[in-house]
Amino acid sequence: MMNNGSETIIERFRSITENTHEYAKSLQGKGKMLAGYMCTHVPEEILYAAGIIPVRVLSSHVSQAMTRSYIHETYCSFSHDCAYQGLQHNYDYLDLIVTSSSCIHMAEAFNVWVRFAGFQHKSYLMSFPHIIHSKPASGFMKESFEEFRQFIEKFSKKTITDDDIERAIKVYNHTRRLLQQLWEFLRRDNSPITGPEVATVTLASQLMDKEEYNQMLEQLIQRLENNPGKAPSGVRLMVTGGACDDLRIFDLVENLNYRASLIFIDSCTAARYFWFEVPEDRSDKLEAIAEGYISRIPCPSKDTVPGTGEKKRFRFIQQFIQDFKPDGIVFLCQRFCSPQSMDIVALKPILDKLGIPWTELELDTTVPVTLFGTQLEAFVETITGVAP
Amino acid sequence: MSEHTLINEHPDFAKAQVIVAGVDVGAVSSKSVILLDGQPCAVSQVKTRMPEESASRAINEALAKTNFKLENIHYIVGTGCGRTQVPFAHRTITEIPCDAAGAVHIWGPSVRTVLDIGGQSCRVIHCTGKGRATAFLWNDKCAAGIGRSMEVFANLVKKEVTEMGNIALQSDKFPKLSDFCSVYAQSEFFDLIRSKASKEQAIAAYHYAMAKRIATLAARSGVKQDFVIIGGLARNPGITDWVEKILEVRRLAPKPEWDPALITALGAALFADTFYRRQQSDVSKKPEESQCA
Amino acid sequence: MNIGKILAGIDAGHVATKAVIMRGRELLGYCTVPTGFDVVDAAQAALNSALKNTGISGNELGRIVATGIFKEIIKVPSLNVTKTVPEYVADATGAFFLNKNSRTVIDIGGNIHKAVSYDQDGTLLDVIQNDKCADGLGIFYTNMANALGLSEEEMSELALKSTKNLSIAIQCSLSAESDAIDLMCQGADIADVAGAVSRFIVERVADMCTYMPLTKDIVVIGGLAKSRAIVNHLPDLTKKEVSVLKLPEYVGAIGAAISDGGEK
Amino acid sequence: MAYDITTWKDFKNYQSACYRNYVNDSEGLRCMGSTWSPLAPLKGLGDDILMIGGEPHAASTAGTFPEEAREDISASEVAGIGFHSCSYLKLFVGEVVRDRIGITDGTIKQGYPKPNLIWTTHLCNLHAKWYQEVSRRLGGIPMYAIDMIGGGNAEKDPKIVKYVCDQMEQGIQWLERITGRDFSDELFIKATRNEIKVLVLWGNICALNRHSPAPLDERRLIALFPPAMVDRTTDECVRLYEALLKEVRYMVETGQSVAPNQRYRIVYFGLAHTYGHPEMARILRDAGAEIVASVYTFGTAGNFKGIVNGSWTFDPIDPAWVDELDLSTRRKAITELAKIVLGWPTWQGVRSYWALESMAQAMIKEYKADGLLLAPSRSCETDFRNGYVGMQRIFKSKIPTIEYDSDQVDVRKMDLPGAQRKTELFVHLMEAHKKEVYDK
Repeated sequence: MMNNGSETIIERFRSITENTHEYAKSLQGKGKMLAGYMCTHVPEEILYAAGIIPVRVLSSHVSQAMTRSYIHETYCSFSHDCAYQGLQHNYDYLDLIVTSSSCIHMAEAFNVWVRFAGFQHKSYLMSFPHIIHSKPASGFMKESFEEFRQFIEKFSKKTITDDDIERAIKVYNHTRRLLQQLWEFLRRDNSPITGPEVATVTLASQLMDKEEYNQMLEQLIQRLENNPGKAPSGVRLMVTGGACDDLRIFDLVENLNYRASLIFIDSCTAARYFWFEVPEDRSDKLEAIAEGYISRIPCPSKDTVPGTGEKKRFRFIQQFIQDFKPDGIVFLCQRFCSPQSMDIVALKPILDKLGIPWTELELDTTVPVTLFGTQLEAFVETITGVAP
Repeated sequence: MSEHTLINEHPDFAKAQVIVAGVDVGAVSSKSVILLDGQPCAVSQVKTRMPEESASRAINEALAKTNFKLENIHYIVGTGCGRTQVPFAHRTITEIPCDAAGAVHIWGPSVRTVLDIGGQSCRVIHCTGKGRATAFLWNDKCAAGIGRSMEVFANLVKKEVTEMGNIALQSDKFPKLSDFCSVYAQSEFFDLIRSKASKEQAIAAYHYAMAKRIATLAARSGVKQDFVIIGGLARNPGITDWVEKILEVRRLAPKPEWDPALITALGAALFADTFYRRQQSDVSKKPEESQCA
Repeated sequence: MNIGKILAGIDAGHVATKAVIMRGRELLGYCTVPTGFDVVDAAQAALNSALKNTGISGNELGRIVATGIFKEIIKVPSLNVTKTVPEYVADATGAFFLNKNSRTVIDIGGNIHKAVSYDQDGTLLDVIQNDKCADGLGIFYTNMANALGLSEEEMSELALKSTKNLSIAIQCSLSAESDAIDLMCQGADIADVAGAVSRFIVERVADMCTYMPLTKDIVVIGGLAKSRAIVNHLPDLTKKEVSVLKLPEYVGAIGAAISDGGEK
Repeated sequence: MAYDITTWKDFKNYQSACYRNYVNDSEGLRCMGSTWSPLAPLKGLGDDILMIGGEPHAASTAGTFPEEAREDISASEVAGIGFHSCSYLKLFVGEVVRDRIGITDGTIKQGYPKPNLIWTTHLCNLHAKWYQEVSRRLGGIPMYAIDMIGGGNAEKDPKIVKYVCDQMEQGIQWLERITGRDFSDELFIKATRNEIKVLVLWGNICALNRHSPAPLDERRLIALFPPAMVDRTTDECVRLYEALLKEVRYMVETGQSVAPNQRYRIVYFGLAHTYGHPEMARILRDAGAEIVASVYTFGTAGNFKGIVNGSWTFDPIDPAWVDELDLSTRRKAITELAKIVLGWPTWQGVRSYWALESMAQAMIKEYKADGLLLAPSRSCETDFRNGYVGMQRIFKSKIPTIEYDSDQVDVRKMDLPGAQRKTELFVHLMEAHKKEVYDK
């Protein structure tokens, strides 16, 4: 097999996503403070500027009923799973848990940590607008970030200068640019790296110290550029939907009976996490951060342009379709995530107009390998049009 | 079941050019159909236990009705949720294309929508006149297992599934149960007993609820005519009648000689037939043709 | 209480109807029949066969007390049910009667499950019942046994042999069923599937129990208490010792029978 | 002897008239959107504003036509709306899909009256998306959603108040643009004062339920708060509630109640699940148990003092305060309106469990409750679902507490058998609790 070490780097990333706690604790060993965050709307730059490493709280994929008496049945498995980890004290090593008022399901997971898992005195809930595309929203964000900054200064007992923030912004932007470079490979018909691998590397970015991460990712990209590339992508599938940190599902897409490739994932655990930049060298750093976070692919629960009611996210999706040329779209929707399913309703006619077939997978804690496998294979079969 | 009526009594497999079989390992029952030069020659249907063992039981039961053996079959296609567990299959195809192929083969090129109500899953398939599936809708998690839940329900009321289906037709005035989830419907059914509803009403109510859930799925994906219903539950008049009423669409009349539960297996057999012939012509042309769809 | 008096208790449950005949504290006869649709017939049948083994004739019966979800329906002249008690009262009374040290009873029935706690006099303290998504655990258990082609007993024994901790979705018995089927289709070992099925049930029951302090001693009753797999798993999650009462499915009926005549 | 509210017919008529006008009026500006929005800005556009709200309309439709509601919900599911989405939304969208509308006077009109604009709010994950969908289906109705950020003590947080004010200010400019009308500050300010007045009055009416016997029960509260939900900006609406306050005061003075038999006083946390609640209420009434305080009927159209030094109180606000409010300029009016709207208890609970708990504690204490009834609404995205599971855990040891599954308007998700079992148990527990208390 011809790989010039790219496989080994990817393996390293994968092992970090599989051993998140060990990795995080190793950072602590190096004297770093750790802040867990439950929603990607938390401005990590501010934490990073204070020398705190933000690590995303991800699910453990353990099927359990314990949280049913803490969070309502009809909450997404992701929030149940994250709450479970709090109750199991898997994250007790965190110095701080932060979330922004966003998805109510995740907010409830946060509440469980605070109310029942002993995080009362090391938690911060940042109020974040639920409609982001308005002038007042950016002003509000700025104020809310300022409060956050002051809290972090008190918490970390160090002042956060504008230079600190600028440095953090640059580090994070670098990560974002590198990730975009990486994802660009998937536009090719014979990408040197597979979609699931890209998903793994992207997920790792939400768990790692960005400086270390950037170095590793740079190496990876270099090596990939000299890679000849793998087999033609076959049927190109794009995934759009909610948070999904279960890499088994993405692997599934490429282990079908047919040649199929995962070429894009629009979700807050993938593209939505990094597909933007924070303006650099602005005088007002917090305003810059606000501007950056507003320019993201919006989360369906925040996506209403005042005046028109337009969903900005759809523009991004159509752009990605143009750029990455999928043969089919897979809606990977967290069960019980209403905003996602509302978007799907409106998205289907758009895709039908573009003549792109779609199918739906309903996400839960467990991955029904046969069922998903069957639905995906059937999807590929309808796309390729097998018939006797 | 009328599964023997279609069988050519003296299959002369020695003369047959192409002997193929489709094996459909479903969640509740496993079926197989053997074709001799495209003609059905034996079928079988057995209860699914563990998939691999059930697949063997299914094909053996069908072979028992013939005068030939497994090794005489040229090509076997496995389908159904247990398709990966069919050790003797040359290839697998998912239920969706098989449903379409089978339905069109039996009801003809006018079929555009196939509703397959199985033991575990419920799916709607759109297809072309050539039997090619163009789109499908799989049941959401809350609508899973309707077929099996009917069996459970039959046990609760101590009735045969089909008998129950007929009872369900005897009442059209009944309280509505939750048509959202069969667990809910079940609990509410007990409440009907508690409120002393008649047996006919209660059974009709449960059937209506399940039919409504199925019909919602079908309507969601859009029903184009001609419309057919296949799968185990297609045998239950209590379900099919209500589905038709709710959708306000008549289905093509069921074929007495074909058990609707066998259509998917038939589709698989048709695929087997095609693949084998293609393979033969490929071999005569260039060898080593990949089996990729 | 009057030692000579012959008491009968009928527990008309969702799935099974249980009847017991008692003289004072002594259990003379008992019988279970599937409830089905004709609840009264079932109750009558259960009572008759319970009597049969005792040699007591119906008219020797003192009073008949009914409990269970259909308790009101079986209040018909032919059965002359003289009194009804709520299920949770019957459970508490029965469990306390059979084990004076018990303070909590967990009842895992065909369609619903509940936990009841009471004090040293058997006085009811707290009750918690399952929510709608967790309905039908017992029915599901039977259903899965059929699906795997096993008796409930066999499935339980197999589950104990399970070596892999396979997980199935926990939302409800429906999603659990689809996942169990999915595991089978992946070629999983039948013992591990059985293990996953019983663990699912224990997960749901244990979760419900976390709503109230489980005071010792904890006894388990109801049809599913007969499954060793379930009873063995339960302590793992409740972090408490539990014991199963003899004839667990009859405890409700016994509680009903003795809840007549003065004392609670 | 149960007391009959004399003014209740007027309330019904007011509500029906509002809907009738929206449905039938030939000219006039049709405005759709959550009635959980500040409504006065719409009134700045003129005196021909016809409004149709989301939740109250969906709720009353379900109440008036249970079968229609079922059909509407299933219609929107067929149209692709998620099976787990808000059932208010499904019913509302269902009417649009079926192109028919049913209103509280019992009439059903074919042809859904298209709104000229959508003026609404966003708070839960779904609220604005609901109207996005309606807008899409009706061919792109211009819509403006105000982010009601929410969170515990919102109306006292200058950052949040400013945020909402700025949005309203922009919204008003948008309204002018979209309608081509001039915005009259005079009309707006008048409407604002009415809106605030009604909300304060309703708070006062609810607060009278602290007396024993409580003059009103949940059923009457549900019947009496629609006008405040549908259109609280008119002089007539103010008059209605002033009259009602007078009448309920009289009931208290003469010790009368619409449900005099109140052995147990219950605090209720849950939506008015139109289908299940009457069934439960019957069980409770037979046992002499009445809901005397409910966060939904109190907090959706009523304002109270809210958080006072750290903990919640349902003390009413003096109506006289409203008359003295300085609303001389647009910004001042907007600010007061923003504060009052942000102050709604039902919103404070969203995304802030501590406020929800604090509310429950206050209600239990101030309304001398014997039991706490929690009915999380299966398809609701707000605190009407999420907070309650944890609350049962917290309150169970303090006071008889049960929790049963319900749903806003989706019959199929209501756990009727379970709820009945649990309600019977609830009564049993409250009785046992009373005994305990007497023993001590």
